[in-house]
Amino acid sequence: MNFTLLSPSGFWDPVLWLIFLILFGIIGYIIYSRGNPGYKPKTEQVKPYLSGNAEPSKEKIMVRAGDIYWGFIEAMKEYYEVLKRMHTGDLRDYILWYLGIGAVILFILVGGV
Amino acid sequence: MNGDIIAINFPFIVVALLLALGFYTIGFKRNLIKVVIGVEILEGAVNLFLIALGYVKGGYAPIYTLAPKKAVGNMVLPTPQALTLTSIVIGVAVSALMLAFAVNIYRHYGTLDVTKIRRLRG
Amino acid sequence: MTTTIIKTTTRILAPLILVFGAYIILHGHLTPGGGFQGGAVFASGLALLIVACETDVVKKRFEKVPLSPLESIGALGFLGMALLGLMGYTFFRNVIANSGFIFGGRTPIGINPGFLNTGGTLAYMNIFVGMKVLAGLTSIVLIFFLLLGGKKDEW
Amino acid sequence: MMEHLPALMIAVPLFGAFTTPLLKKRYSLASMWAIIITAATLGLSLLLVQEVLSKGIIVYVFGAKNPSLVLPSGYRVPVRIIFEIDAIGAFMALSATLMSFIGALYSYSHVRMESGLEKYYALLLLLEVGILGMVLTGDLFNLFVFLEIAGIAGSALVGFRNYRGEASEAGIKYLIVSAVASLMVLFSIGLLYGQYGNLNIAYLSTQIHFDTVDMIALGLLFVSFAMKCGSVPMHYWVPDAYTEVPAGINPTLLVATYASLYALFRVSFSLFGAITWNMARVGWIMSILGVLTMFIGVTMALVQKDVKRLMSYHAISQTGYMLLGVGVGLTVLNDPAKLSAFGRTAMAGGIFHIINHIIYKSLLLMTAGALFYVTGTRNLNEMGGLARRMPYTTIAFIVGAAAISGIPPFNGFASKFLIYETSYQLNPLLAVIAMVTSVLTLASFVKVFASAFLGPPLEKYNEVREVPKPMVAAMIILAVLCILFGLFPNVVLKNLIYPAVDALLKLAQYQSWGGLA
Repeated sequence: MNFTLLSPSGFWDPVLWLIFLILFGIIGYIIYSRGNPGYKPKTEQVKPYLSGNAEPSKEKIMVRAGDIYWGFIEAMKEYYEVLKRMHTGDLRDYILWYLGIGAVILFILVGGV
Repeated sequence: MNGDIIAINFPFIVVALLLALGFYTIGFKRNLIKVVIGVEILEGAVNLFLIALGYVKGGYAPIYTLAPKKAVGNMVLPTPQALTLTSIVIGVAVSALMLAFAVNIYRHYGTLDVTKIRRLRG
Repeated sequence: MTTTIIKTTTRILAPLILVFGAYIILHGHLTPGGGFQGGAVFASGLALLIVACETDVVKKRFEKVPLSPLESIGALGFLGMALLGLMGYTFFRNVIANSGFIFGGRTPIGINPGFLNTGGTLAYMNIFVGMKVLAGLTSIVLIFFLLLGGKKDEW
Repeated sequence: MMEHLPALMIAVPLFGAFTTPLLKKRYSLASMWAIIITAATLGLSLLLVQEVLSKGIIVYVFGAKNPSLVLPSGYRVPVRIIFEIDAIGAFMALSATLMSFIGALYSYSHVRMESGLEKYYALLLLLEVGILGMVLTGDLFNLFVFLEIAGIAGSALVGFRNYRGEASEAGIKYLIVSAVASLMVLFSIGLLYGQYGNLNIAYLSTQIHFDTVDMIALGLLFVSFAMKCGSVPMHYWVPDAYTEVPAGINPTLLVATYASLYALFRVSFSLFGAITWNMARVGWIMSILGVLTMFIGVTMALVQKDVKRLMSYHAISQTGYMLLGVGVGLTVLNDPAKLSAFGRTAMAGGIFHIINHIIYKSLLLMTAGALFYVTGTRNLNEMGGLARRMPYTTIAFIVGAAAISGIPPFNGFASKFLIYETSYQLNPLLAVIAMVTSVLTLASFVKVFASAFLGPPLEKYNEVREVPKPMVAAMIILAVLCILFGLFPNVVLKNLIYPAVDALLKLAQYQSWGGLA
């Protein structure tokens, strides 16, 4: 059985990929095994050190989903303003968009742009 | 002659008017029940269109019992009528389901205003 | 809504409508109409009865009526009639026609008033579809009635 | 019995759909029954695929004396209900039955606590019937009927949780959208019937020619099916419907969406094949819609806080890849050199992406359903640290997220790889947008992973355990399929996808059935 997927300018071979996976896995393990073995779970060592302050509750310090990619969304603000105006959630707009796009497609097909 | 063309195309003119009316009702009315009525008008338009297509001048209904002699070889193919019936049957199910949803929406939102029924957006 | 006018009209009209519905279902293979139309007429008769009665009476009467199983049985019967065609022919093949079974009579050639004992599987399918439609539409009407009819009329 | 396979494909799930309501009050029995029926249909569809691949197009005529008797004596045109199954129809049927089975298996535990379960399973099976009918039929009007069946069953399922107002809202939105779209489909069917007096797709495609009425019919069919498959800017119903539907229905609803996509392909390649052969415009419309769809879908997904809504926007964005892939093929349809150079591969990418996307998106939506099952919320802001509590769900999520982002060796990679390379050859801009979309997809799934699974374990989820076994089993099956399809894409492409592509491309083969040609 030939598993190689040939495309116009490249290929994908699972066997080759598996060989590389194993190779890099071994390399990774070698690097890992040469690390410092001083880690001891369930001791003071693993607790966060906040200069002697009490640790705030987990719910407070958690990174929330809304905070991730804050910068990206801030940078694309104008684009998202437009999108937000498109997504009104109004049932009638769904049908009106359908009519509009239908008109455009019909114009292209019949009018022959 | 000109009158004839209008007479022949009259059902299709009505279909076009009904389609426009249906889309207007769906697109610009605020009450959810009116939107449902708009869908029903659209359905009526499409059914009328199919029925008008099935009309053949001088043709006979394809019912064999009590058909006159001259109907032989002159019966219309009942496909458009069958399509219309099927579409009506489907329309009943659709309208029943739409109204059921409307009732349930009214219970939870306390309104049938389409501009207020949009908790799902963005 | 339960005024005297509606009650009296219903008393006279409802039996007629029900009989007419049954007639349309049974003669589906001969005259215009059939399972769906007849079932709808039958269900409209039942709807008239529902509307003319008090909510409690309707609730009590329809408690024991197996509408949902009836619907399933109608659909299953339709499917079963269609599956009969698999005996040597194809799905939906009319195997009962001209076989001498009930509704399997031979259609006479020429102009005739139509005979009930013809049609083959069509007649059975009409009956099953009629059963399904009348059960389905009645339960729709019933549910809307019980859902909305509990309150007083607003006008 | 083999010649009756197409009829059985419809009859078995219908039988299941009508028997389940009889099992009232015995919910686990109804669930088991639905699982058995869907499994049986899956087996039948496997047989069907094998038959189609080995023997070519299957024609099944309802009510005839024998299954392949298309023209009764005295007729010149086919008038009966005819099922015509070629490789792409069989391929879609296989995806539909597979996903219904997975959905039924998953639902066994997921909706256990809800009431009215016998109706739930009946509707699930009806939805399956609708999809199967759409993809197997060779008749335009049947297409409309099954489209409506799928639409009604689907929207009833979207509104299944009737104690939530949002579910009813999503339900009526989906229902009105699909009712309007299918009415317009019926209208254009009427136009075609008025023109040619027939409804058979293969027969119509031999007759069709270029005139205004045909073009109006093509436009209406195109835009209606484009709306039903959720292409931007007519995609608004998709996130609503996918979010509110119980997670066990999501796989089947996805396939229902792609059945519309299939209908779109069928209309452009088979019904209007003779015209689109000379008309690259249709292909360009499809490609541009595809690019818009993938970009706007993914950027909207990035800002969502509701986990299922986020994934629904990804479903929209992934639909864009399919439209792009097949649209590229459609654009170069009249140019044999380009078609063999990259058009056919592009279409293979697009169609391969359908099944890949169905698999991994179902997997992801199911993990979202599992999160909802244990936490009772879909808001990502309130989740966190669930990875240690739900190891299997986490693994399934990682597999799905990697697959949707196109990371090898998962299945999304193979099809995206084909689409990038081929769309690059048509127009580099298309490929660039597709790649940016892929990057943004990965970014938004990193967001979900980080906020739901990683982070410190929260106190309020201390009691959370792994979801029940049937749900885990359904997710694991899909995850394994993800990896298998990704490791050996060549096998799937050769045995399933390229025959489907050729079925779309070889119009003459589709037209020549039953001795008419």
